[in-house]
Amino acid sequence: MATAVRKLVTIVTEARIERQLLAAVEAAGARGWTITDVRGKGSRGVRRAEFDLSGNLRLEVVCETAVAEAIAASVRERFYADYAMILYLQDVEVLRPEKF
Amino acid sequence: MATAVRKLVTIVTEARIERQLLAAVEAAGARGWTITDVRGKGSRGVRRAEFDLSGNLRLEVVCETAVAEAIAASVRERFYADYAMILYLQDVEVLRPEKF
Amino acid sequence: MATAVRKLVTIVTEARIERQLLAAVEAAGARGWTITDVRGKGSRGVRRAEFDLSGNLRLEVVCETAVAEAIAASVRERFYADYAMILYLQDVEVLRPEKF
Amino acid sequence: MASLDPVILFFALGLLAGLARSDLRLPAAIYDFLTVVLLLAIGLKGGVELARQPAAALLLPSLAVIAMGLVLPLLAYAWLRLGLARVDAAAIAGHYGSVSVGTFAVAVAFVQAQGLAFEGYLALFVVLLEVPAIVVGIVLARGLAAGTRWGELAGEVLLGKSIVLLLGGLAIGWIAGEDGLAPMSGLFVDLFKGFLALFLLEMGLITAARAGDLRRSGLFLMAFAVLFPLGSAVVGATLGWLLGLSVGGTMLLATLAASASYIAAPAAFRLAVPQANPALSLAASLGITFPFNVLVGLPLYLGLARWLHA
Amino acid sequence: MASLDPVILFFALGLLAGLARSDLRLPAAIYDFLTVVLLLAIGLKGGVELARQPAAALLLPSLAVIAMGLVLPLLAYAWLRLGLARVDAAAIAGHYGSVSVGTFAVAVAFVQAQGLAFEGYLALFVVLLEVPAIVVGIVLARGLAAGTRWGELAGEVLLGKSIVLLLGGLAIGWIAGEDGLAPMSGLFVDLFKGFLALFLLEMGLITAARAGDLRRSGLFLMAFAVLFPLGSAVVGATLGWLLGLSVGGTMLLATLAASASYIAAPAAFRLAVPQANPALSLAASLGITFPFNVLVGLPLYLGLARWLHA
Amino acid sequence: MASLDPVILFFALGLLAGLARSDLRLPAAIYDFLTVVLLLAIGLKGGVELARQPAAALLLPSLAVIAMGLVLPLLAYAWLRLGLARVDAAAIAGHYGSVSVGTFAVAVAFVQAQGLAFEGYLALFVVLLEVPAIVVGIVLARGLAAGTRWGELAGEVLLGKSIVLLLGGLAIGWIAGEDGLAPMSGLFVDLFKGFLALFLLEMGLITAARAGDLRRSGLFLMAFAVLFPLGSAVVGATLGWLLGLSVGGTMLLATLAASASYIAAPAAFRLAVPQANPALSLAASLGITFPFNVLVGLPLYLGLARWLHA
Ligand SMILES: Nc1ncnc2c1ncn2[C@@H]1O[C@H](COP(=O)(O)O)[C@@H](O)[C@H]1O
Ligand SMILES: Nc1ncnc2c1ncn2[C@@H]1O[C@H](COP(=O)(O)O)[C@@H](O)[C@H]1O
Ligand SMILES: Nc1ncnc2c1ncn2[C@@H]1O[C@H](COP(=O)(O)O)[C@@H](O)[C@H]1O
Ligand code: NA
Ligand code: NA
Ligand code: NA
Repeated sequence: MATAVRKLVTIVTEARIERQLLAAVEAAGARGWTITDVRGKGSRGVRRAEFDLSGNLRLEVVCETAVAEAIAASVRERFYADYAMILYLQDVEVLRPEKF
Repeated sequence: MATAVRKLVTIVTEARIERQLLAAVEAAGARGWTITDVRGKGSRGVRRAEFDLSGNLRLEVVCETAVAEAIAASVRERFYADYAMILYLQDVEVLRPEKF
Repeated sequence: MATAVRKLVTIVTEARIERQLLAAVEAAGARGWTITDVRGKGSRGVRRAEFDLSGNLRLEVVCETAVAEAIAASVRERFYADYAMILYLQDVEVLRPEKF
Repeated sequence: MASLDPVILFFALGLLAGLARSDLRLPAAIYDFLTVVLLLAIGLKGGVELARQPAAALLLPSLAVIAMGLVLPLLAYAWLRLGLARVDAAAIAGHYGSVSVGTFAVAVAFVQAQGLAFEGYLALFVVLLEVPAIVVGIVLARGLAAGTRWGELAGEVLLGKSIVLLLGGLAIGWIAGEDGLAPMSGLFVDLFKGFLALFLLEMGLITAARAGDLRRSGLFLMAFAVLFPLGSAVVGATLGWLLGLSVGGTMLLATLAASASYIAAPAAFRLAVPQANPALSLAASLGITFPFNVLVGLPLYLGLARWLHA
Repeated sequence: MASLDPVILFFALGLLAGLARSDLRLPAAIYDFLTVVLLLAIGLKGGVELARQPAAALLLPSLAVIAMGLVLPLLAYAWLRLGLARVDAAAIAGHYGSVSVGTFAVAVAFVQAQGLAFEGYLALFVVLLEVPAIVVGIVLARGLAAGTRWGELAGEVLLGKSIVLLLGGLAIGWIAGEDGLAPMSGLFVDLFKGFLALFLLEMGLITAARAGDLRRSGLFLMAFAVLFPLGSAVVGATLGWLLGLSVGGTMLLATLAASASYIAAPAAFRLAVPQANPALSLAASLGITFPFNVLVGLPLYLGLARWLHA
Repeated sequence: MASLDPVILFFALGLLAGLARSDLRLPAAIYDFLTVVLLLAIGLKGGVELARQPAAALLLPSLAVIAMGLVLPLLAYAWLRLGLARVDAAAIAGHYGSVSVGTFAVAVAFVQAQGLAFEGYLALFVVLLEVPAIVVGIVLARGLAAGTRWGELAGEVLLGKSIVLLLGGLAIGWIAGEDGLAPMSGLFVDLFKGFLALFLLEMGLITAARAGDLRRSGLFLMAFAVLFPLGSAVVGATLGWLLGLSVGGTMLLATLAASASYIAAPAAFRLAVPQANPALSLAASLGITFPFNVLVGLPLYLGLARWLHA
């Protein structure tokens, strides 16, 4: 099985900024993304989806390292200061590297 | 803490083929799986769960490398051409290797 | 991009024990967590969220290795014997190591 | 020409809100809930009427309706092959031969608002029309060659949500009768129109969300999605008239013929003919034909039924 | 013997659809919604009646009912120990001593459909019966030894959804009275039967999904799940008759005794006695006893109540 | 003084259950469903009334109401700056100048339970009051300097769920009229009060879940969250009286003035003024002002309206 290595960028943040976040991520070069509705707790307190957009989302992007760094940089600049957010990176093996 | 290394296979694809996908994955030797309802965007456009099964699912399987390769091969053959789908692999450390 | 390495602990278990699990995880030193509602199958059979709390949850914690080991130990002792549960660990790169 | 039912305004609201990119959404769970109640309500009502009918009298009409369900997709396929590849033409033909229960529900409300009666067993025709065209479409796409897992497919299609709820509702209505169902009328009768309004609101939002697919679908398919239903409506209305249906019943059969499936057919073709592009068939049936029927078609089809009965 | 209520047909539909592996589902959110409304409706109705009662008159019946809730699980335990390990016998005994509000709701609809009145404070008995058997089951499993966190457990059980909504409904009904609740009757009265129908549809689907567990549970448990409720019903009916309840009230108390918990008890035992196999108790209470009571038991228990009052 | 509406008891139940850490929850999908129905119901009713009104007669009152929506946040800001940083003061001021549709719904039920009529176009005022204060708050926080993407923001605020559904309901009610909506009254009229009860149950649970934030918000903000609404109510009632509204209408305008937004404003400020701490404004508007208005304020505001008209 011939695989290639790509980066998986995971961001957990406020559900409310979905549109803005997706715009930033696509601008940074992501060609696809996956979103999950989640809830959580961090330095900005507990965020459960009791009503409307009071919960969190998890955004995942598989991409090349350069794009991952662009996403991290863009997100850090626009959102880190003011929004509940964590971001982490992992290596993943993919089968169709041309997709990412 | 004695840990062993296993593969984590992640597949994001159309919610509609859940049954078929699970059958393929179990046939390939998976002894367990976890499914999350998600939404996303890729080469086949945006897939949100606006109604019925128009959304995506994320399937995760922790297993031995051989099983992971069998899953990848089976899924590639049956679904890659016609369905919206990504698949990637990671190493994970597990505590009870006999479970997977 | 200066990154640091942390552990990502992932636990998939019965939705019913959310409170007890979070208490254990926070007691072990976790400063944040993220929960997703999921369904799955393993040695204790199929667990779908047909009603009430019959489904599973996935708990994710990013933390230092020592905390990860404390979580794994505490969870193993309190829950492994009696509850449907898997736990695995991965390395992740984070940008703000002081958060975790 | 009869004026539009106010319930349509909810569709317009959803469409406008969606096109303006409002953050208005109905959760998927609520969409499912509305669908379940509407399908059961239609089935229950049909079942009560059915019990009043001598079953034998339904045999001929049923066969005729099934025949229509086999012929319409063939006509659609012949048309679509002029501009599309085989699998796509076949899949879309299957959608248009089959029916949309949502459209039927709006038509029922429309007919009732006009004060017209209709034959309750029309609900049975919905079930009878849902499947045959899908089978025709699959055969057109794959031939009768081996390889189609008809067993698995039959399960997926015949046991799909809409057929189970319609048939189940018919059976329960038939067994329980009007009196037996009376204590449940608070849900299945009094809320019908309100739930239909919310359903249409959501349909408007969904249609708007798919406006992009639509542009990509091309003029050929757009024309088909408007013109073919008009033709089917004539076929359906004529059949209804020949079968001796009332004006209301004729209009409803015309609507069924004109409507295109966007639930059962997409599910079936995604499994049986995965090579077909699902965006094309959904753009046509959901993005064009559903709104066209609901906003423009219904009064036309009623006019047609009235003209045939004049 | 009284015929079955049509609402049962929805349970049968769900069961059949599930066994045939249909893709019909009610979203979990809708199941929760239906449950909340049904529990509140039962509580509100009970509260209105309760206010008409001199509170003192309820003391003796309440104590008697609690006593039944303590005795039934002991009997069940004695029986179950013949074939099961201690923890499993204790957990299942706890389920069968406690009650199922879903079964109670169907029984209420059934009694009303027969045109029978019943004492409104039966809703209070539901609450009184829910907890004691769970405590007995936990003690049977773990002994009175240290280590049980009774405080934490009390929180989980007493503050479980069903008790909070029933008690809350009782209190609100008691304070607001019939007139105060009249503007809300569109939801809590007119929709009761329709929501019950949807709830039973889902229960049928859930029961079907657990058919596998059932086979694994073995003949011993299957027999218990059918025969023990019949015995409990006799106990409940006799107690109701001794307490001077009406025919309807006697029948409902018999049903409560015969019903087995599948919400409060599973939650409690999963935390307090995690070694017990939850698949066993759910297979019995949800997979056998619930359908048995609803499909077969209700007319029997009514016959029993009538016979006692004859 | 008028007694409390029983619907409030559901809020109390939710609050108690939440504070006791019960596991009672309404799924988010159900909360959304209730909200959609309540917003549409309010809009539809308003639209029907609006159609009976000469449009010109509404111009002056509308302008006056908008003026109030511009002035109230300025007053709030002046007060809040005594104890808070600029961005937080501005954001909270925006919340308190804007309105809470949930509070309005309870007030409508309250007024109707008193047998009082009110001007249907109050629903229009809800829309008119929702936006201006948010704009004022943003300008107070950021100045008129460049950098605010007003276009994007206008989209987010004007196309927010509550405005779209209220305005859409108004339009549909206006077009369809009472007769056109009659078949949907099963949902939008008969269920209104029951859905409001469930909505309040959930609001009680949400309020309880935020009790923690509340403690952290400090005495200064707590006092503001109780006292400012009392002042606003006087402003609103006086304006209503000057505009010649009925007692019911005056009371409703007082309530609107007194209410604080917890849906539209949080969404807008999170995007436009992300530096502001959202926990502060929500703790005040949702944790204090909403329960205060609903439990204590409504009878006061009615008394005020009666006194002005005496
Ligand atoms: N250590 C952590 N592990 C996992 N998830 C976290 C962690 N810290 C924060 N989160 C998630 O990220 C969200 C925002 O974090 P914060 O900005 O720290 O409030 C939280 O609501 C959690 O869902
Ligand atoms: N680069 C990516 N990163 C994360 N998820 C992706 C990516 N590409 C595709 N996906 C997910 O996989 C689904 C199918 O992808 P596709 O076949 O490319 O349309 C999408 O709907 C997304 O949920
Ligand atoms: N091999 C596996 N891969 C992914 N998820 C699993 C696996 N085994 C178990 N799970 C998840 O963990 C839950 C509990 O597992 P178990 O204790 O084996 O029943 C299951 O319901 C699944 O959601
Ligand atoms: Na058709
Ligand atoms: Na019992
Ligand atoms: Na205000």
